This record gives sequence, C-alpha cells and structure tokens, in this order.
Amino acid sequence: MLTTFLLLPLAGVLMIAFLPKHREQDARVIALVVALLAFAVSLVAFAMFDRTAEGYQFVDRFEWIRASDVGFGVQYIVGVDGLSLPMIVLTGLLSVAAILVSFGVTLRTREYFIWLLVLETSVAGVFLSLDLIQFFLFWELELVPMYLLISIWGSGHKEYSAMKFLLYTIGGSALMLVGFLLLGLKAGTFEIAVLTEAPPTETLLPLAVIFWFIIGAFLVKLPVFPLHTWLPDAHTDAPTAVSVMLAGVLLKMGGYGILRIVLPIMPQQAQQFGMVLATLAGFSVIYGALITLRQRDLKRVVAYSSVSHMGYVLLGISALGAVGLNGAALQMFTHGTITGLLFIMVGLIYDRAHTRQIADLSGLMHRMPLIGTVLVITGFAALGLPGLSGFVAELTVFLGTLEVHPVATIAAVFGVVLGAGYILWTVQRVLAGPPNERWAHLTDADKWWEHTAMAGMLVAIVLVGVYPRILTDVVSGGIAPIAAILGGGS
Amino acid sequence: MNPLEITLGHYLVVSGIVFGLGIAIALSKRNAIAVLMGIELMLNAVNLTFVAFSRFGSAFGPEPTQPLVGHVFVVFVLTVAAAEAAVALAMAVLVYRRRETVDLDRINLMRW
Amino acid sequence: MPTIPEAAVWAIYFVPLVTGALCATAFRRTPLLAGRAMITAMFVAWLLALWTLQTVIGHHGEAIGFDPITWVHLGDIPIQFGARVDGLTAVMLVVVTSVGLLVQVYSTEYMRGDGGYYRYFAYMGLFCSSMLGLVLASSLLQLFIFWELVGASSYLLIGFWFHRPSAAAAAKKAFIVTRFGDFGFFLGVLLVWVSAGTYDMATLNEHATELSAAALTGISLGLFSGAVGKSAQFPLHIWLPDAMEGPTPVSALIHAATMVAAGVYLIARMFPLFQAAPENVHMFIATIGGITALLAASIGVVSTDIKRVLAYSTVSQLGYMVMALGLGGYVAAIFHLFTHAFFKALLFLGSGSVNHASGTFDMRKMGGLRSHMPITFWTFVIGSLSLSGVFPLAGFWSKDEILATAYEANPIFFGITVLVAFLTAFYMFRAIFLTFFGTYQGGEASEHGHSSHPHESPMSMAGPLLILAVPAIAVGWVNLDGSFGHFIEAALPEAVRQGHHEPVALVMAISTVAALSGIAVATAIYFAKMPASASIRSKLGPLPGIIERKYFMDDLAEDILVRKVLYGGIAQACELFDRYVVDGIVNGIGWAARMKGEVLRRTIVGQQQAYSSLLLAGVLVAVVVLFALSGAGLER
Amino acid sequence: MNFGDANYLGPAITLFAGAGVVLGADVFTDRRAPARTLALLTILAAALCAVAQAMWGPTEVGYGGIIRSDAFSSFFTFLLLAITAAVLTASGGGLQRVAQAGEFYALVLVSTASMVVLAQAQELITIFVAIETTSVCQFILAGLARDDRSAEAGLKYLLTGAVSAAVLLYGFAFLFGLAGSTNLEDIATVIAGAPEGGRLAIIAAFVMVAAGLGFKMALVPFQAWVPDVYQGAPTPVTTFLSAASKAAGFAVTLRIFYTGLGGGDSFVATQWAMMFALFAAVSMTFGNLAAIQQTNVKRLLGYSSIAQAGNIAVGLAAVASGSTLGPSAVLFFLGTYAATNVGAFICVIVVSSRVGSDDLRDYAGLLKRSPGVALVLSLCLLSLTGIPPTAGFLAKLYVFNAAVQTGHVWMVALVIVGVLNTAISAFYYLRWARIMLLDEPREATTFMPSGTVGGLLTLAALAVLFFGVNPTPLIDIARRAAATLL
Amino acid sequence: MTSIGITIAFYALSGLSIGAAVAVFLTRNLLHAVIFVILAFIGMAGLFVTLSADFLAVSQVMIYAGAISVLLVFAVMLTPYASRDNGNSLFAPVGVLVGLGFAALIGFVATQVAWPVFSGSDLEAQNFTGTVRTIGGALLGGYALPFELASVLLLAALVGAIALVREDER
Repeated sequence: MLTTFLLLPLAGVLMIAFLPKHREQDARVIALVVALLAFAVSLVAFAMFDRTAEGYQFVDRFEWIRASDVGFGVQYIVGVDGLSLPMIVLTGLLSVAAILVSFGVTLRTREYFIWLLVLETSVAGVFLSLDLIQFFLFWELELVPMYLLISIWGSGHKEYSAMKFLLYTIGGSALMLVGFLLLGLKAGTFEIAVLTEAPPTETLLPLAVIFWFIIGAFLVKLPVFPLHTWLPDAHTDAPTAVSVMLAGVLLKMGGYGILRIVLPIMPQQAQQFGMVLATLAGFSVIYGALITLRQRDLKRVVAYSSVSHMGYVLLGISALGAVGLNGAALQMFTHGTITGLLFIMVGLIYDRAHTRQIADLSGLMHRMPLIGTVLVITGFAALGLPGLSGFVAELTVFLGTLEVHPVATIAAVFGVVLGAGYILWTVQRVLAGPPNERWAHLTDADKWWEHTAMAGMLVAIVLVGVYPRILTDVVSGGIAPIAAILGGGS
Repeated sequence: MNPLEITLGHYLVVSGIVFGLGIAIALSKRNAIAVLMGIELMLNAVNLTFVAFSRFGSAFGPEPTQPLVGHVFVVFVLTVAAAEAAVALAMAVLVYRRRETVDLDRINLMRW
Repeated sequence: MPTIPEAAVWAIYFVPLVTGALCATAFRRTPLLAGRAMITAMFVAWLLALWTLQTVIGHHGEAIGFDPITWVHLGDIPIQFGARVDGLTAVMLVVVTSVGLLVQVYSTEYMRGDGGYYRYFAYMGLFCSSMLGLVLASSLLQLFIFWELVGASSYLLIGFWFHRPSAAAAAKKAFIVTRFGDFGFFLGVLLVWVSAGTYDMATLNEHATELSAAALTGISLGLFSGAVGKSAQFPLHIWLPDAMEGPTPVSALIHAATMVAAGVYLIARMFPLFQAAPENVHMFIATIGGITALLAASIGVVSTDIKRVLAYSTVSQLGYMVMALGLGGYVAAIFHLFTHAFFKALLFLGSGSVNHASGTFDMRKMGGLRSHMPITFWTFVIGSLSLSGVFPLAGFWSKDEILATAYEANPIFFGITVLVAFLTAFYMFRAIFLTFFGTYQGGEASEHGHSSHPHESPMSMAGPLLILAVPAIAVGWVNLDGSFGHFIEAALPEAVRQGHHEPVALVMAISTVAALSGIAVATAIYFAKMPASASIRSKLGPLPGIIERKYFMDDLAEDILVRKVLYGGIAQACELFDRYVVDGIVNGIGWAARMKGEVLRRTIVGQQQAYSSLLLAGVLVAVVVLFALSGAGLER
Repeated sequence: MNFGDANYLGPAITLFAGAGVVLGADVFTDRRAPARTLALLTILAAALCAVAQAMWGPTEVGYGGIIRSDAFSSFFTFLLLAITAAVLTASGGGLQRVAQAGEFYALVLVSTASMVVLAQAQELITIFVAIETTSVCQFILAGLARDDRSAEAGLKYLLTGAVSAAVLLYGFAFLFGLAGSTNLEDIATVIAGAPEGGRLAIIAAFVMVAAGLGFKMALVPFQAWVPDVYQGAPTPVTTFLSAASKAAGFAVTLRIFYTGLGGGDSFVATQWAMMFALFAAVSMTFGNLAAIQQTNVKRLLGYSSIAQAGNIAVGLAAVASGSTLGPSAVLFFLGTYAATNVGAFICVIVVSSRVGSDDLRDYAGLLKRSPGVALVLSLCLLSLTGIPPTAGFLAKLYVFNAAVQTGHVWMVALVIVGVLNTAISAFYYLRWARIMLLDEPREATTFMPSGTVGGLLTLAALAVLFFGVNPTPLIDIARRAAATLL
Repeated sequence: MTSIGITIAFYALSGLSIGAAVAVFLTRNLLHAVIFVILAFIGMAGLFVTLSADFLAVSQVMIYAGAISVLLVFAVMLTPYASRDNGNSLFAPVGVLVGLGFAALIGFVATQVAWPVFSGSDLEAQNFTGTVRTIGGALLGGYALPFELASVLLLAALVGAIALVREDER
C-alpha cells in the first residue's frame, strides 16, 4: 500500500513524459489525478491504521543491496507508525494543493509537473523509509526536483537561491551520511528498527560526534539558527507550489529525522545535549520572529516566521518527554498546513498583483475579500489562535517543555506574542486601508482550483484545531515508544 | 661503508646521484630535448640499480632462482627508452613545426 | 420549568456560532436576513440563559456539572472540556445574552446600509458564541481558548471598518496588547498543568491550598496578567480607548459589558486559587486596580471624545472591580460587573445614538442635543446617574459594596475609591453638559457615511436604550438582602465564602457626597460656566497637558518601546546580524572556496616541468611523511 | 613459450591482431578502409574471446607465472572493451581534428590490448612494458590532432609520463632488490615474512610505484598533466584516457598492492593505506576546488576526473586484514564511473562537433537545442555528483562504507573529507546542468546525435540508472573479482 | 674483498658518469650537452662491466650512446633555432632541490636498509659470465610475452611517430 503511494507519482511522471506536446496542458490533470489518488491512499492508510498496535504497519520490504556480509546490506523497507502517518497524509494533501495552485503554470508545463511529482515521491520516501541508507537516498533525491523547480520556475535571484538551498542541504547531509555509516558499522545493518532495538554503544567516533553529524543535517533542514539563511532565499524565489511543499513538508523532514533516527538510536546523547537544543530552539523562535517583523516581502515574512515556528518543533523535541515530542509532531503537521496555506495565499496575491512588496500593497480586502478572509484566518492559525490547529500544537509543546526548559519555553511563548505582532501588522498593511486605485483591476480568487486548494487546507486546519484527537490519537502511538526509550513520560 | 669495499650500497648511491642529476636536468632545462636527456639519465640510473641488485642481491625470503631477471628488466627498459625517445622526438618536431619553439616555458597555451 | 438539559446549555453556545457562520455564508446576498437571524439567535440564547438561571436558582446557585469530553490526550493524560453552570455562570450568561440581544437589535438600525452588514453579524455571532463559551467553560484551558477567540472576534469587530487606517491600527493594537497579557495567562495555564496536572477549575479551586506558594504565586500572577490585558488594566489599558474605532454597538457589547469584564470574571472564577496565593499577590492586584481606576478616571476628565470618555470610564470601573477582587471583595466585584454591564451598555448605545444624530463623537462639535433627541438624553442621564452612584440607582449599590470593601481593607484604597467616585460623576456630567446642553456645534459626517442634522434615533435604536434604562435603575436592588451575593458565592467552595456584608452607612454617605459633589462641580463649570473651564485649566499648569497625553503611556508604549526599541532596535539588529553576519559567513565560505579553487587552479601553470616537479616532490613528501609515521610507531 | 597458454591472452591477442588488420587495411586500401567498423569488429571478437575465457578459460596463473586469468582480469577486460567500444563508436564526429583515422583506431586498439594484459599481469617486467606500451600509444593519441593544443598536450603528457615511468621503475627496482624476483607472488612471499630491515625500502618502493601509477589514475600530486591533456587531446582520446586509462591504473595498483604487497595482511598495510588516504583526500579537495571556476568543459571534466580519482582512491585506502571490501568498492566505482564519464564525454563530443566549442557558455539552453543530449549529460552530472537514483550515489556510498568498515578513525576523517567534497562538487556539476537546462540558448539551431551515438547515450543513461536502482549484480561481480586478488 | 681494479674502475666510471651528467646540467650549448650525455652513458656502460653485465654494457653503448644519442642529435638538428640553447627555466631551483632530495632519499634508503645481499662465496658465484645466453633464453622463454609486447610497443611508436610528423596529404 505504501509502495503504491511512492509509485503513483512516478507513474504520473511517466504518463506526462509521454504526453504529446500539443496536449501539454493535460499534464496538470494527470498530475492532479495521481496526486489525488496518492492522497486517497494516504487517507485509506490513515483510516485503516490500527491506533492501538505497537510498531510499524503496512510494512513492505525486500533486500535491496544484498551485501550484508560486507556490512553493506541495504533494505527497502517502508512502513508507517503514528509518527510518519500524519506526515504522509500531509504530503498527500500538500501535493494536491501544490498541484492545484500550479494550474496557472504555462512555462514548460510538462517538466514542471514531472518535477513536482518526483518531489512528492522523494519526500514521501523520506517519511516512509525505515532503513538509514534508503532514508538518505530519498533525502538526497529530493534535491534535484527542488533545485530545478526553484531555478527554472522561480523569480528573483532564483539561481542563487536554488544553489544555496542545494549546497546547504548537501553540506548538511554529507556528515549525516558519515554518521549513518558509523551507526551501521557494528550492527551490520541500517535498519532503523534494529538499531533502535539495540542502539550502538561502541562506535568508531564518539557517539556525541555522530549525534551532531546526524542532527546537523536535520537542523539545517528544520531550520534552526544559525543554519537557516537558505530558507528565506529559497522561499522568496521559489514558485508558490514549491514554497508550499518546502514549508509544508520539506522542513518537516528535519524534525521527523530527529524523532525517527536521532532520539531512538542515540537517547543518551539526546539527553546530554537537550539543553543545547532547547537553547537553539528558544533563540530561533525569538530571533526568527524579530526578523520577521522587519521583512518587507510577503514571502520573506512567511519564510522567517517558519524559522520561528519550526523552533517550536525543536523545543518540543528538546524536552525529550512524551508530551513535548507529541507537541513537536503535532507542530510539524499543523505548521505544514498553516504555512502551506499562507504561501498559497501569498501566491494568489502575487499572481494578481505581481508584487510581494508589502509597501506596494494596501487595501486589498476591497478587491479580494475571499483571499483576504482566508489570509486572516490562516494568519490567526499561524499566531496560535485556539480553535485552529496551530494552538493545539504549541500548547502541547509548551506543556511538555515548561518544566524541563523553563527559560526556553518562556522565550518561545513570548515568540507567540511577537507572532501576533508580525502577522497582524502584515495583515493590516496588506489588506486594510482605503481602496487602492492601483489595485482596482484585481480580481478575487475565482478559479475552481484556487477555491479547492484553499478549502482543503482550511478544513485540515480547522479540523485539527477543533478536534485534535483525530491526529493526536495516531501520533501518540508513534511517540510512545520513543518516549519510552528516552525514559518514560514527561 | 668501507670506501674500498665496493658494495651494493656504492652502486645504489651512484645510481641515486645520477637519478637526482637526471631529475635536475629534466626539471631545469627549457629545451624539451634537454629534458629528454635528463629523463634518459634517470632511466640509466634505474638500470644501474637493477644490474647492481642482480649482481649483489639476495632476497628477504627464498633465494632468487633467476638472478638475471634484473638484466632482463634492463633490456626492456632500454627498449622502452628508445621507443619513448623516438616518440618524443616526433612530438618535439611536431611542436616545433607549429610553434617554432621547443622551449617548455613557452609551450603553455593551456594552463589553469 | 424542568432542569435544563446539557444539550440546551450547549445550545447557548452553538446557536450564535452557527448563526454567525450562516451570516458569513448563506446570508451574504441577503444581509437584512443576517441581522434578523442574529437577533433570533440571541433571543433563543437569552431564553436558554434565563432557563439556565432558573435552574441554577433552583439549585441555590450550586454548580450543575456535566460530564466532560476528552479534547486531546497529552501523552496518556486526557485534557477534558465540559460545561459547568453555577450562579456566577448563570449571571454572566444572562448579562451577555441580554446586552447581546439588545445590541443586535440596535445594530440592525445603526449598521443599516453598511457594505459589510452581513459580515458584521457574522463577527457578532462569533463573538457572542465565544463569550458564552468562555462563560460556560469548566476547564481553565477551555476558558483560555474562548478567551483568545473573544480576542480575535474583538479584533475583527474593532477593525470592521478596515478601510480606515486608524481602525485597522486600533484592532491590531487591541489584539497585540491583550496578547501581552495573554503571554502571562498562557504561562499561567502551562504552570497550572505542570503543578496541578488538571485543568478542571472546580478541582483546581477545591485543592488550591495544596499547591506550593511559588506555584500559586506564579499561576495567579499569570492569570492576573491575562486579566490585566483583557480588562484593560494599567499598564495594558492603552488598547481600550483606541478600540472605540469600532462600531459603537460593538463598543457597547464588547468593550463595556462583556469581553472586558472577562478579566474580572476570570479572577472571580479562580477566586479560591487567588485567595490561596500569598498576601502580596492580593496587594499587587488591588494596587493595579486602584492605579487603573484613578488613572483612567483622570483621563476621562479631559477627553473630548464622548466614546473615549466612556472608554476611560470603563477602564476606571474595571479597575474598581479588580481592586475589589484584590481586596477580597468577590461579591462586590461581580455585583459591580453585573450592574456596570447594563448602564455602561446603555451609555455606549446612547453615545452611538448621539453619533447617529450628529455624525461625530467629538463633544466639542455637539451641544444642545437634549431637545432633538429626548429619549437618548434621558436614558443617558439615567445611565450617568447610575454610573456616578446616585441613590437608588443600580450603580449606587454595587459601587457601595466596593467602597465598603476598600473601607474595611485599607484607608488608602478607600481614598482612591472616593476620589474616583467624585471624578466619575464629574466627567459623566461634563459629558452630558457638553453634549446635550448649550447650542449645537454642527456635527460631522457620521461614521458610516450619511450626513445629518440632529434627530432622534429610530425605535430600533431608541428601544434598546429604553429597555436598558430599566436595569440601569433597578438591577441593583437584587442584592439588597444579599441574595445575589449568596447566589454567586455558591460557586465558591465553602471555605472561601464570606457571607453578606451589612451596608455601612458611613460609606454610603461618603459615596453619595462624592458623587453629588462631582455632579455639582461639573454643573458649575460646564453648565453654569461659573469658572470657565479654560481658566481652571490655566491654573493647573502642565497637569492637564500631561493627562491629555494620557500620561505619555501610549507614546511610551508605541513610539519608544515598540517602534524604537523593538522594531528599530532589537529587530533591526537581528536583521542586520542575520544578513551580514550569519549569511555573510555562509557567503564568505562560498567565496573562500572559490578563491581557494582559483589559487589551486593556478598551480597548473602550463609549463610541463611544473608537473614533473609536483609529481617528484609529491613522492619525496609522501616518503618522508611515511618514514616519519613509521618511525613514530604509528604503523601498529 | 607454450602456445597452449595462448588461451590466457585471447582478448589481448585478438586486439593486437585487429590493430594490425586496421593498420594494414589502411595502408593497402589507400585510407579508404572502414577502419572504425574493423576496429569495432575486433572488439566484438575480443569480447567473445573474453567471454569464452571467463567461462571456459584457465583460472590460474600461466605463462610461467607472469599472467593470470581470473575474475579480476575478466572484470577489467570487459570494462576496458566496453569503454573502448563506446569511444570508438562515438569518435566518428570527434575525429575531425584527427587526420590519420587508421592510426587512431590501431593505436586505440593496441593501447586497449596492453591494458588488458596489464589487468592480467602479475609480474613487474610485464607490467612495466604493458604500461609503457599503453602510455606511448596514449601520448601519440593525445597529439594526433596535430594542432597547437593537441601537440602541446602530447608533449606534456609524454614528458611527464616518462618522468613518472622512471619513478615507477625505481620503485620496481627496489622491489626487485628486496625480493630478488619480479613476480608478484614471490614478492608476496617476501612481504609475508615481514622483513623489518627492509621496511624503509619497501615504503620508498611503494610510494614510487604509487607515484607511477597515480599518474595513470590522476591522483594528486601526480595529476598535474590531466587538465592540459584533457583539454588539448581530441575529445575521443580524452574520453579514452578518463575512463580506460584510469581504470587500468587502478587495476594494476590493486594487483600490485594486494597480490604483491599482501593487501591488508601486509606489515606495511597501514602505511600504504595512509598514503592512499592522503592522496585521496588531497585529490578530492584539489579537483573539486579547482573545478569551481572552470569554463572549459573538457578542462572541467579533467579536474572532475582528478576528484573522482580521489573518491576511488578512498577504496584503495580502505585496507583491512583479509578483506577485499576496499578493492570491490574500487571496482564497483570504476564500473559505474566508466558508464557515467563516458556518457558525459560522448555528450561533449556530440556538442563540440556540432557547436564547435568546449566553452561552458555554449552549453546554454542545450535542452532546447538537443534535449536528449542535455538530459543524458545532466543525468551523468548528477551521477558524478552522487545524487540518487544514479549509480554515482551508490558508488560513493559503497566506497565510503568500505572506508568506514576498516574501523580506523583516520579513515572516518577521510570519509568526512569525501562527503564534504561531494557538497563542493555539487556546485560546479549542477551549475553546468543548470546552464543546459535553464539558460537561454545562444543559437536556435537544434541537432540530434547520430543513431548509433544516440543509442550509446541511451545505453549509458540506462546503465547509470540501472546500477543506481539495482546495484546488486554489479556489486556481486565486483566482489567476486576483488576476492581473487588475495 | 673487492679487487682493487674493480674499486678504481668503480670510482673512475662513477666519476665519469656523474661528472658528465653535471656537465649536461651546466653547459649552455645543447650539442655539448648531447656529447656529455653520451659520455655519461658510456660511463654507465663501464659500471655495468664492473657488475659483470657484459651484454648489457654492450647494449648500453649501442642503444643509448648510439641510437638514442643519434636521435637526440637529430632532434637538435631538426629544430635549428632552439638548438644552441640549453638554458634553464624558472624551475631550475626547484629541479635542483628535487634532484638533491631524490639523491638524498635514495642514498638514505641505500645505506640505511639492510639489503639482503650475498656475501663471500655466494657473491663470487654471482660473478656471471656469458649472460647473453641466459638473457636470450629468458627473453624467448619466460619473458616472451613482454618481449612480444615490446615489439608491439616499438611498432606503435614507429607508426605513431610517423603519424605525428607526416606532412598532410591534402
């Protein structure tokens, strides 16, 4: 079943690749259909998922590289637990949304959707992989589509940004690979479950070093100060759909990696460096929020706010307790939907006004009430308004961390106040004010795909906000074993 | 090392000196043909080593059954040196035709 | 009537919510229907609230609990939400639904013709349901959630006329300033979980004394911080006057009767926990309340905008309540909250009616409206008298309880209360004289467009004024025998109940004197013009100027703290650091790699001998290194 | 000489004979013979011989102990034949600068044959003569275009090669002096006795040998000729050098260091492992950093080739007692690298024959001008970078894993250098890909590679993808081949 | 104990080779350099004789002093403008340093390593006579393959050299 999820987009890629040139526009339909099918698969998995059972479900496996006698046995294993399942649903949802908001793309349409689908497969592969090398493979695989999507269909300094994204990720993951190899050395396998079962104790380099090698890559992806400067550039110059995917799921790969790999396999080191992580997290939250206040470009606002918001993920992780980890997992999901939608909204505005400079925009609410309303709601979600999903996640994170890292938590809670500041200020500047002559020709969101994308994301945001158990009941099952390894509850 | 007792070491030292001189010539001279001379000297030095080992050398291990292998090696080195010299000459002539020089410090169209 | 079922209680919450949602969607094209739907919804809610009240009275104010539902699991521990109905809740429900209902009726006329008519009622629905949810909450977290939602709907309503930059800015200011308070509230909420492990407020109150002093201090200061923000206490009061940019019915409902009272309600709800906290906390709360009351009243004296006068008056009265709570006057505070809701709503609606007539809130442009709009005038006077605490109107009784509490507690606080009572009466009658007496100064185009010459408002606006005038007069009498007090004290655990205070005659006398003298001074200055206000002003030196600048509080907060320190200072420093240091290092690494590459590239100089040299030197170096390593014994 | 032993050398003899036929036909038909077809037929025949040899041939030493026919030599025989076949197939368009087509094909065949012998040789004299034969052919090939750059490349290559040969020879001389024999098995016997007294000589000897072979492998500091020669030589020749010559260099290095010096069980194993680690680290860093600013694609690929040599040499440094994991990694890497690099170079051949330039800027918008070429080249560049799902990713992974498996901390340091270099290399490889895929073309003319070359490109791309997705067969072959080294 | 004749011959011939090589390095005239290099080759041939490698000595004289030197002279003659100059390039200091380094390295290894050598009667037994037969046997016996390979090499060099310098037909 999960392999189907990985293969569906690739099937779409093949179909699009053989599409005749004059039917280029059909590429988007094909892409949409396969993405919807994949999303449906993820929903089926979500529905069929046994919330009470331990361990991975829907596992597919075969031995991929048969050389385990020389320490290079690599398996193809996919499976989900409560941690990865929401990420898969998120990937499915955001891919659909990303494809929907890309319906207006006319430049090299076929290639565009091919890369978008490849991106979906690679990201989903990261979430589904249960073997370190396979994980790494998908991790690297995602670079190519991202690089091309940003540098072909982006704007501004797109080539600089794409390259920066690429080099940051490769640079970060380079040492991660070393860490993986060192972890797999003694065990002779790279299977995560086996390594979790019996974490390596004697390694060639001190485990502390390996810890930083591996988590370094995840901190880049997350991103956390001071490894974050690729993010604003990449977001700013990426096309809307890519920003959606980047903020929505790619950043989550970092948090997911820490939860899936770093914590279970190196619990002692995690405990040892929990304080450092918490400090980084708390600082990132405030730092990101403060810089967000200063941004003049809408996308940079959202991008820097991501730095701030992903700090919560790391904060939740750093407490190393069940509640905090739950919060981190929740925050990953909710940030994915919220920021994804924010980028969609910014994209819709940009499609119409052809500028993202806040100073140029004003009074848009008069011309585009629907976009404005959705933007406000999403903004509320982003600033942690209860009833929308962001609040649940933040609350859970803070509940998990207050006792362990009080200072970092207080800093992070203050980040919420700053969040209200930058979001409302932006909303005020962009939407409010007297009707602006310059934008009198703009239209509201009027295409069905725009409506569908917004609606789908809003449903996810409100649903989780009002009834978080739909998510937490699944997540906590995935978190429990990790928390148990780390030494019980919070 | 007794200076009067001529041993393997003596020959090796001479070989080393000639090899070093060959290197010095090969690296110092502008003219490609002079460089070639240096290289030939280096090969000669190696030949001396082979012959000296053949003459004096035993082995760490079972004794060699064919001590004259060193000589055989030298024969091949001579052959190869001749072949290389021929090709080098041709190459030098070719370069000279195109560039009117065989000075290596002027043959640097391609660099960096 | 039978005991109210749980579903009906929840319906109080859901009916306005669903109606609001319908207004936003189904009634977009038929805005008039939206207004009527909202009125109906509020009427239903009001009836249900009365039913609830009746049921609770049947239980003598004791709580009716319902089974909670699990909202989310934290690890293994469930966080549960539910409804809890007791005396306090019932009273609040009635206040909110009654004022809410009247405000909806009033709004249908007041907002007539506005382009965002349906939007207005959608927001109203959201607000009312959130406020009712806040009141119904049985869990502190649930309360916090609705607290935030109330804030959000307040934001939407203040910024309703988003095309006016001042409205948009005021909305943002309101939200962010209250968020500062909520920062503390949120921490308090987190601390509750960490130290008590439950959010059920009844349980928390029951076992408050079992918590450590540090935890209690932290929690109560945190919760109080939330109250400071929401109830516009010093120093976070600065948002409320600006919030008057919203439509006037909104001000009446949210910024007078309901939302701003939520802070007081929160403290009252968690009163046992506050009581368990150390004494210093109480003093702190009372002091903040006292400062707020005095500060706001003094600004009210110099304000020229009728709505701002009322706004400062609200701040001042809320300060009263908070002070009372700090001094242990649970009943006094709630009683005042109860009465205040009616007469302040009345006053706000009255000011809206005035605006409807004159098109302005600037009192200097009004005058002489008494003859044009008698209903408005008389109801306004009733409200003012009630607010000033004139016997036997509602305000008199509730204010008297607060004065009595202060009298018993501390002479300084008592002095403050008396002074504030004087100032209150003074500024209210100053407003009356400026607005309704003298000659009409011309007005302005109204806040939603149609220019006007003064006239009485239509019945849908005047009606609510008349209706509200009744409770403004009479509602104080419910506690003559202390039954109201008993009723709401039933919400508290036995240990914290205080029982009924006998009215203190001396306090009543002083209060009445203060009020009457305030009225008298106002009459002298603004009606009789015996000393003209200008001459008094000149005698007071710089003081009026300072007060008119609101003690520089807004300047300090907005210009210095936010604009200069935060935005221009810290945030800019971070931004520059990010751009030039963090990103600079990144780009520097890239540059260094390129440069190093360039240098390495230049080693391929093009001359063949360089290549041989490199090769041979490489051999030499490698041999020497390996000899050295070998000699150093690294081989094993 | 016993001609019964000829079945050890079937492929090589076939190639030599084929070279003679090509040359003879060229002379006797007044340069109108279909030299390329003849050469390809020769390779086909040699391949058939190689198959026969692998299936039914001898598996032990022969020719008086100087030649082996084993899985290792078979691996390289097939690899070299495949590379040569690809180069010859693709060289049609790239030979405009080479007037003497007959000589070109003959020399390529001779060079290949010598390398096949080299892969089989386990005796120093044979190794030396084979190396020199293939080298001399390559010197000539590099100069065969006979223009300014080509001649310069030939001369530089020759002189540097001669110096490196002298150094190699000195190393051989020392080995001979220590063992009294030129046979690797005899040398192995001596080394197995761990003669401490000869340690210094052994170290000096293997450094010199490594220098001579490092010249072929293009390892720093023996690499300096690479950029100039790659740039100046006719592109098919560059292709040949970058894949075949390098592979042969690694083959003979493995043979000498494993069969001769005893692999991981040698008493100097740590020393030579460290030496290769050093060379590998320096090569990767130098190659990648120096490539960043390159604008000539052949030169760029030259620097890239140095860096890749460093990557492969990580496998050489991955020495562990009784293990051939390192060699198998080298073999796997070489196999995938051959497909990748030949694919890339064939693209360069196609482009430079149509566009007439090796400047990076002239690759702008190649996607619009020749989509197939652009895609294959991009895929090859991805593989060179080591990005999945290409073979290059797994090759790097395999090599790095082999290094870690040795269990030495300094090998981990080497791997760290390696992975960081991957990040650097991404910069220039992907910049090139971006220029092709994204930039606007300078000219609008479109072109297609010929049918055969197109097929070749498809084959290369499929190989790069196939080994990236299903590496196990190649890994198995590489492991079997490496196992015969000890 | 080496015979004194051998000792004298060794020093004299070594001196000749080394001196001639130094002269090659020092002389400014390329033709002189060729003559000096021939001298060095001859000195080497003498040293071979002292090592009882008679066949190699003869080969040395024929191939190096004869054939290769003639090639060198031809090369000088074919490139007349460059022929008189034997100047140093910028790399001369490097060359001298590296040369010295190698000489020192080889000297160090030569003297520090306890080479496995025959001594006494075993050494005497190594006093080859008539090496030609043995070498010839080896070349056509065990070393037939490199021998054939060398012939291919010579052929390839011949063909290649012609291909490189041949005038274009067109």
